[in-house]
Amino acid sequence: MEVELAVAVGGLYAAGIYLVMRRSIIKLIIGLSLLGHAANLLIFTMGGLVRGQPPVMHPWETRLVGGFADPIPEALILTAIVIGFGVQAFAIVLIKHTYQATGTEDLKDLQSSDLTS
Amino acid sequence: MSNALPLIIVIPLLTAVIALSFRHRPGIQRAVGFAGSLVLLCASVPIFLCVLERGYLSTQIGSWPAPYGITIVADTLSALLIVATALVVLLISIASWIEIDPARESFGYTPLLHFLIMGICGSFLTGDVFNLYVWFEVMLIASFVLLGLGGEKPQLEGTIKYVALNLLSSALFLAAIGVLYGTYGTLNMADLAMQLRESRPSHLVITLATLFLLAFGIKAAVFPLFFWLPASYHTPPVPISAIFAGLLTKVGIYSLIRFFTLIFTQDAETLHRLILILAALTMIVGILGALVQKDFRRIISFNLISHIGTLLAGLGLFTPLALAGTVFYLIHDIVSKTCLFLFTSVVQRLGGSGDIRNLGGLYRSNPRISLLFAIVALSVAGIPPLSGFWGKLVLVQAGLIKREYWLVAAILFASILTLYSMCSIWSEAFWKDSSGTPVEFANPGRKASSIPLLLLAPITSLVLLILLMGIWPAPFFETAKLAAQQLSNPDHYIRTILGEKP
Amino acid sequence: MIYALLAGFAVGLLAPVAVRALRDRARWLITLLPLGLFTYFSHYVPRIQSGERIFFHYSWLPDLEIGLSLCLDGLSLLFALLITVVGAIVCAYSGEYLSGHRDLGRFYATLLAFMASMLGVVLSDNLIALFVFWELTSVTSYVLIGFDHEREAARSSALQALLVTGLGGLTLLAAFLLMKQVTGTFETSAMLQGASQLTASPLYPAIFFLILAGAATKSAQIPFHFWLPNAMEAPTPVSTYLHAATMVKAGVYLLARFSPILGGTELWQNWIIPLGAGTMVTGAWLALVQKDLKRILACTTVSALGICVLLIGMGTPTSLHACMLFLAAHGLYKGGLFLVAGIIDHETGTRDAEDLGRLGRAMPLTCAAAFLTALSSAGVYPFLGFIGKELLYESTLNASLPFLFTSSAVFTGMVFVTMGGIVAVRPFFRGDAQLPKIPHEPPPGMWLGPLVFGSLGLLLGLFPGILHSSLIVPAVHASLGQSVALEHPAWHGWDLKLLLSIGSLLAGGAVFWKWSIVRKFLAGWSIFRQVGPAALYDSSLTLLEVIARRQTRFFQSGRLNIYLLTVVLTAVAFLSWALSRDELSVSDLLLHRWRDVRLYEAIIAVVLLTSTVIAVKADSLLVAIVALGVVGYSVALVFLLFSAPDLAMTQFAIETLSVILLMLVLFRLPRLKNLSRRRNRLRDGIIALSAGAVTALLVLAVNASRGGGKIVTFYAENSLVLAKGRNVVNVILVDFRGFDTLGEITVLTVAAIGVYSLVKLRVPSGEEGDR
Amino acid sequence: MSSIILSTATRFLLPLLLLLSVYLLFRGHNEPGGGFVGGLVAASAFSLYMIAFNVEKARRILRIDPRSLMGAGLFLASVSAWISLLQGRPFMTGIWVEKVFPVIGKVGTPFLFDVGVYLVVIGVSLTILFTMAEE
Repeated sequence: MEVELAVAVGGLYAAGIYLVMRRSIIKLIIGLSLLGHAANLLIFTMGGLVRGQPPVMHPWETRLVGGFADPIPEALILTAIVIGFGVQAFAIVLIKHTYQATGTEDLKDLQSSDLTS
Repeated sequence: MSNALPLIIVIPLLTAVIALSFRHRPGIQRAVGFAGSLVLLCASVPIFLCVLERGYLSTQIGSWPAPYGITIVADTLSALLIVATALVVLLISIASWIEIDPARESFGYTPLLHFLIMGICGSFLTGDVFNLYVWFEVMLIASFVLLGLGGEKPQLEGTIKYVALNLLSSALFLAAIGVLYGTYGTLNMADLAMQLRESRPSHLVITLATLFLLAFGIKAAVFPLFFWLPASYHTPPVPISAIFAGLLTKVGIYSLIRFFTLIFTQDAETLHRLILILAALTMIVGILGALVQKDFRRIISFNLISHIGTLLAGLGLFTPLALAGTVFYLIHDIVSKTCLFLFTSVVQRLGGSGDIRNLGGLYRSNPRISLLFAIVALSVAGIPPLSGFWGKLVLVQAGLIKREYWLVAAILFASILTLYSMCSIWSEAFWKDSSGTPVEFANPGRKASSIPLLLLAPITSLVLLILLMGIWPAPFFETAKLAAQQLSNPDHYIRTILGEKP
Repeated sequence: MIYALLAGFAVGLLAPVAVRALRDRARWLITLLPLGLFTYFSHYVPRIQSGERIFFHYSWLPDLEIGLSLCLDGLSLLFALLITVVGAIVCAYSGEYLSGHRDLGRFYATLLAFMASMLGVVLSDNLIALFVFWELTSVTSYVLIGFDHEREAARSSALQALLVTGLGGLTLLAAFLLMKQVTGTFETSAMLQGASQLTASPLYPAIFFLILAGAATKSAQIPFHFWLPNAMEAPTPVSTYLHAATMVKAGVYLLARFSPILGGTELWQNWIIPLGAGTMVTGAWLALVQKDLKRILACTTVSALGICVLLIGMGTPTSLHACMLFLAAHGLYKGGLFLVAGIIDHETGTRDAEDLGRLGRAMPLTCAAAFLTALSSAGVYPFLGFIGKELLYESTLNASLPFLFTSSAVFTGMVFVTMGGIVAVRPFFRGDAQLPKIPHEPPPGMWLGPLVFGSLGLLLGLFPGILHSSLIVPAVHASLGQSVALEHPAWHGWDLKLLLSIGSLLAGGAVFWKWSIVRKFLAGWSIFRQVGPAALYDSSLTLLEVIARRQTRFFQSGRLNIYLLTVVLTAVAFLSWALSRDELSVSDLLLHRWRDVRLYEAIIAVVLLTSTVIAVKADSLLVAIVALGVVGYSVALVFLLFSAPDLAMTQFAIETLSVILLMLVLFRLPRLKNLSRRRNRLRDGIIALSAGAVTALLVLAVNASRGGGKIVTFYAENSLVLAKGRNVVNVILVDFRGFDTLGEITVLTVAAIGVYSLVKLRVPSGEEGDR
Repeated sequence: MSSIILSTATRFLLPLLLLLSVYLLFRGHNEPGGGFVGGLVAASAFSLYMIAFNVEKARRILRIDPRSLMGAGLFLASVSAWISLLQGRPFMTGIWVEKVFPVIGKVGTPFLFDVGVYLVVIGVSLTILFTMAEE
C-alpha cells in the first residue's frame, strides 16, 4: 500500500499546489486544505503502515508487544491536524473577509499595496 | 536554574492568558503586557548570565530523558537571542501604549503580542525538531492575526500573501519532519546530530537539508522565497511591523544556523556553497529592491531582506570567525531594524506621510530626532564605529580568509548600496525642503514635542544600544565569539543533552 | 594623545550649545581647540626631529587585534600640524562667513568632528582604526557638502562625494583585511618590519589595486576626480578645509604611508606615476575652462593632488622630498586662495571670474593677502611654492621619460600661474565689473586667515630651513621607511629647472593676459562633459536604478500566485537536485510491497484521488467543499485502517467542523471562476505535477531507508509503568510530548482570537492618518 | 433551518453527546479518545444545537462565553505544567495521586492537562463557529 499512498500523497500535493497557484483566493483556500491533508498523509505513510495494531495496550498488558503501529507519527499528526485546523479556520475567515472588504476574489486586484512604482 | 528555562516560554503565555481575561479593559491589558515583558527580561538576564558561566543550560520537559522527551536547551546564542527578544518586547510594549488604537487593544493586541513572543522564545530554546514546528506555528498564527488585526484593506492584502506563503513553508517543514522521522526515527536535535555523525551511511542527508533550507528559508526571507515580507510588513500598525522586522525573520535565520551547525554538517561543501550563493543573491536583490521603493517602510523591508543575506553569508562561510560575525550582526540587526521601523512612526507623525517623496524638512524642524535617525541609518549602512560595522568587518574578514572573494565583493557592493538607500531617505525626508512637498502633507507646525515620550524613549534606548555596540564592541563580540565557538563545536552540546556517550 | 584625538568630537558635541549661548563670539572659543591642538602637536617636533616615533596604544576590540593604536612620526606630524593650523584659521573664518547663520552650531559640530576624524586618519597605526576615521571623514564631508541642504544641487553633490569615497573606503577595507591576512597584523608599524612579505605575496596585486582605488577616490584622481569640483557646493570654509587642504590629501597620505610597505615595485610605479601625471594634466586642463572661482580652484586642487601622487609613485628621496614640501606649500596657498574666493563671494555675491573686477580699492587687505598666496601658487621666488615647484621639476627631470613628465609638469605649473592670477589678481585690478553687491573690506576674522596663509608662504619660503629640518625631513624619512641625507633647499643658481620655472611663469602670464579668449576657445570642445567620468557616474546610477526597478518588478510583482509559483519552482528544483545528489535508484524505491494491497484500501485510494480531482476541477464551490470533505474522510479512513483510531476520530471530527465552517462561509462567496489563461493553467499544471512527483518520490525514498526505533521502544515499555496510560498516543500527547500540545492549544486559541477579531473588529477609518 | 425533527432530536442528542465527550476525555489515557476528540465532540454537540435553533440559544445553553473557556483551559493546562516546578522537578513532570478513583482511574497532572486541552478545544471551536454564524 505504501506505493499507492505515495501516489496519493503526490496527487494531493499536486492538486493543492495547482490550486494555490490560481488567481482566485477561494481556490487558494481549497488548495491549502488539500496541502494540509497531503502533509498529514505524508507523515503517516513515512511512519510505516501497520494494519489493525493500534498502539493501545490491552488491559492485561503492561507494555506494548508485537507489531504495533508507531505511535509517534500518530501523535505528531494529531498535533498537526489540530494546528492545521486552527490555521485554516483563520485563513478561511481571512479570505472571506478580504472578499467582502475588497469585493474581489482575483489576486490581480489585490496588489495595490505591493507595487513598485 | 535549568528547571527555570521553560519559564521563558511560559511567562509570555501567562501574560497573554491574564491579558486575555481582561479583554474589555485595555488599560489593564497594557499594564499586564508591560509587566509581563519586564518579568520576561528579568528572567532572561540571569539565564543568560548562567549560560555564560556554564556554557549550556538544559532541561527535559516532564523529566523524560533525552531523546525520549522534549529537550529545552539554551546555549550562548539562544540565551543572547532571548535577552534581545525580551528587550525588544519591552520597548515595543512601551511604544504600543500610544501607537496601538484602543479598538485593536480590546480585540486582543496584547495577548497576541505575547503569544507571538512565546512562539519566538520557544523556537529559540527548543532542542526538538517537532517542538520547533509547534513554536513556529504559534509564532505564525500569532503573526497572522496581528498582521490582519484591524482588517484595513492593505493589511488584508498583505496578510493573504503572508499567510499563503508561510503555510507553504509550514507544509514543507512538516514534510521535512516526516522524512526526518521516517529516516532516522528520532526528533531530538542532539540525538539526530549524533545519528547523522555515526558510521552508517547517512541517507537522504542532502534532501533533508534542502527541505529544511527551503522551509526555514521562506521564514527567513531568503531569495527567492522572500516575497511575503515586502508584501506585508508595511501594512500593519508600526509596533507590529517593528517587532516582526526585529524578530520574526531572525527565527528563520536562527533555525538555519542551528540546523546547519548542529545537524547537517555532512557533505558540508555542497550545502555551504548553496547557502553562499543564496546569501549573495539575497543581499543584492534585496538592496536593489530597496533602491526603487518610495514608501519608508518598504524601503527598510527590502533592506531587511538584504541583511538577511549578510547573516546567511556567515553561516555559509562556516568558520568560527564567520559565525561570530553572524551572531554579532544578528544582534545588531534585531536592534537596528526594530529601531528603524519605530522611526517610520515618528516620520509619519512629523511629516504626515509614509512616502518619502511627500516628506521633507524634518532636519530643519527636528534636528535631534534627525540625529537619532542618522545614527541608526549609518549603523545599518555599516559605517564605523557603529554596530553594523563590526559584524560586516568580521564577515568580510572571514570571507577573505576563506578566499570567497566574490562573496566579499557582494557584501561590499550591497553595503555601498545600503548606504545609498539610507542616504536617499535622509536626503528626501530630512534634508529636502518641506516646501517642495504637496500641500496636503506639509505641516510645518509639527515639532518634536508632538512625538510622545513613549515612542521616543524606546527609540532612544535602541540608538544608545547601537552606539554602545559600536563604540565598545569588545564585550558583545566576546559573547558572539563564545556563541560561535559553541556552534562550531557541537559535541559538547550533544553530550550535555544526551549525557556522556555510553 | 587619545584625548587630543577625541577632543574634537567632544567639543563638537558642545559647539551647538556654545553657539546658542555666545552667538558669534563662540567662534573664538572654538578656535582655541585647533590652536591648542596645534601647540600640543608642535611640542612633539623636537622628538620627532630626532628620529623618534611615538606610540600610544588603547585597547578596543582585542579579540580581533583591533586597537586604537596611534603612532606619531614625521609624516603624521606634518599632516597633524597642517590639519590643526588650517583648522584654526577656518574655524575663525567661518564664524564671520556664516555669521548669524541659523545652523552655525551644527556647522561647527561637524567641522570639529571632521577635524578629529582627519587627525585620527593620520595618527592611527592600526589599519582598522584608520579605516574607522577614514569613513568618518567621508560622512562628515557628506554632511558639510550638503550643509546648504535645501538645494537639490548640494544634496546630490554630497551624495556623489559620499558614494565615490564610500566605494573607495570599502575597497580599502578589503585591502586592509588582506594585508592582515598576509602579515598577521593590523599595525602599520609592525608591517614595516616585514615589508617584503607583502610585496612578495601573491595577494600583492589585489592589495595594491584596492589601496589604489581607495586613495584615488579620496584624493580625486582620474577617473574619480569629478566629485571634487561638484563638492564646491559646500560653504567656502569647508572647501578650504576639506577639499583643498586636508581631506582630499588623505589619499596622498595613505600612499605615502604605504609607500615603504607596498612601494618600490614595478606595479607601484607603472600605475601610480601615470595616474598622478594624468590627474595632474587633466586637472590643469579642466581648470582652464572654468570661470567659477571655486571650481577653478577645485580643478587646480585635482591637479595638485595629481602632482603629489606622481611624486609618491616615483618613490625616490628627491621626489618624496618634493611631495612633502609641495604638500605643505599647497596646503597653505590653496587654503589662502579659497578663503580669498570666499571673501569675494561673500562681499560681492558672485564668484564668476568674468564679472569680477575693481575690488582692490574696496578691500586692500584682502588684496594683499590674495597677492601673497597667488605668488606662492605661481611659484615665484622666494615663496614656498617656488621651492616646491623646483623640487617637482627636479624629480621629473630625473625620472624615466623625463621629457614627457617634465613638459606636463611645466604645463601644470603654467596653469597654476594663470589660475592664481585669475582668482587672486584679476578680480582686484580688472577694469570693469558687474557686481550684485557693493563690496567692502570684510571683518578681520576673514582677511586675517588668508593673510596668515600668505605670510606663512612667504616666511617659510624665505627661511626654508625652519620647515625643512623640523617637518619635511622626518616626513620624508617616514614615507621612505629609512633615513637618507636630503639636500637643503637653497638657491642653486641658474640651472635647467630654474629656466623651466621662469618659462612656466612667463607662459602662465601670457595665458592670464588672454584668459577670456583661451577659455572660450577651450570650452568650445568640452568633450569631458558628455563622455567623461561624471557622465559615467550619472549613467551608472541611472542604469542601476533601471536594473533595480526591472528586477524588483519581476520578483516582487504584487501577485501572490506568481510568488507561490516561484517558491514552488525553487522547491522542485532544489529537491530534485538534492534527491539526485543523494543517489536514489529507482529499483530501490519500487522494491517493496507493490502488491500488498487490499481491495477496500485500493477503493479508498481511488476515492481519495478522484475527489481530489473533483475538488480541483469543480465549478461550484459547494461541489468543491463536498469533494474536500470526502478527501478528508478518506484520509480518516486510511488512518483507521492502519491502526490509528485516535487520528481517525480526530480527523472525522475536525473534517466535520471544517465543512460546517466552510458552509457558513460559502454563501457569502462568489462562484468559482477560471481567472487564469489556458496557457498559464497548463504551465501551473505541469509545475504542480512535478512537485507532486517529487513528493511521491520522497515518500518512496524514505520507505526504502527506514531507521530508528529506540524511542518507540521506550514509549512502549514505559507508557503504562511510568506514565500510567495504556493509550500510547494519548500518553505522548499529554505527557511524553505534552509540551507540543501546550503549543498546539495556544495555536488554537490564537486562531480563535483571530477569527473573532477579523469578523468583529472594525477600525474607524478616520484613525488612518493619525497613526 | 429549524426543522422540528432536528430540533427535537437535538434536545436529546445534546446531553448524550456531552456525556460521550466527557467519557472520551476520561478514558483517553487508556483507550482511543482524549481531550481533543472529547472537546471536538462536545463542540459539535453545541454546533448541532446552533444549527437546529440559533446562535443565541446555543450561547444561552452554554452559559459561559466560549472565549472564557479558552482562557480557562489554557490556564489550567499551564498550571498543571507548573505544579512539578514547585516540587523542584522539571517542568511538566507528571505528578500522580496515589488513590485510584472510580470511572476516572488514576488522577495526575497529565490528566489535568488533558482537561485543559478539552476546554480549549471546546472554547476555540465554538468561538469560531458562533462568530461565523452570528455574522
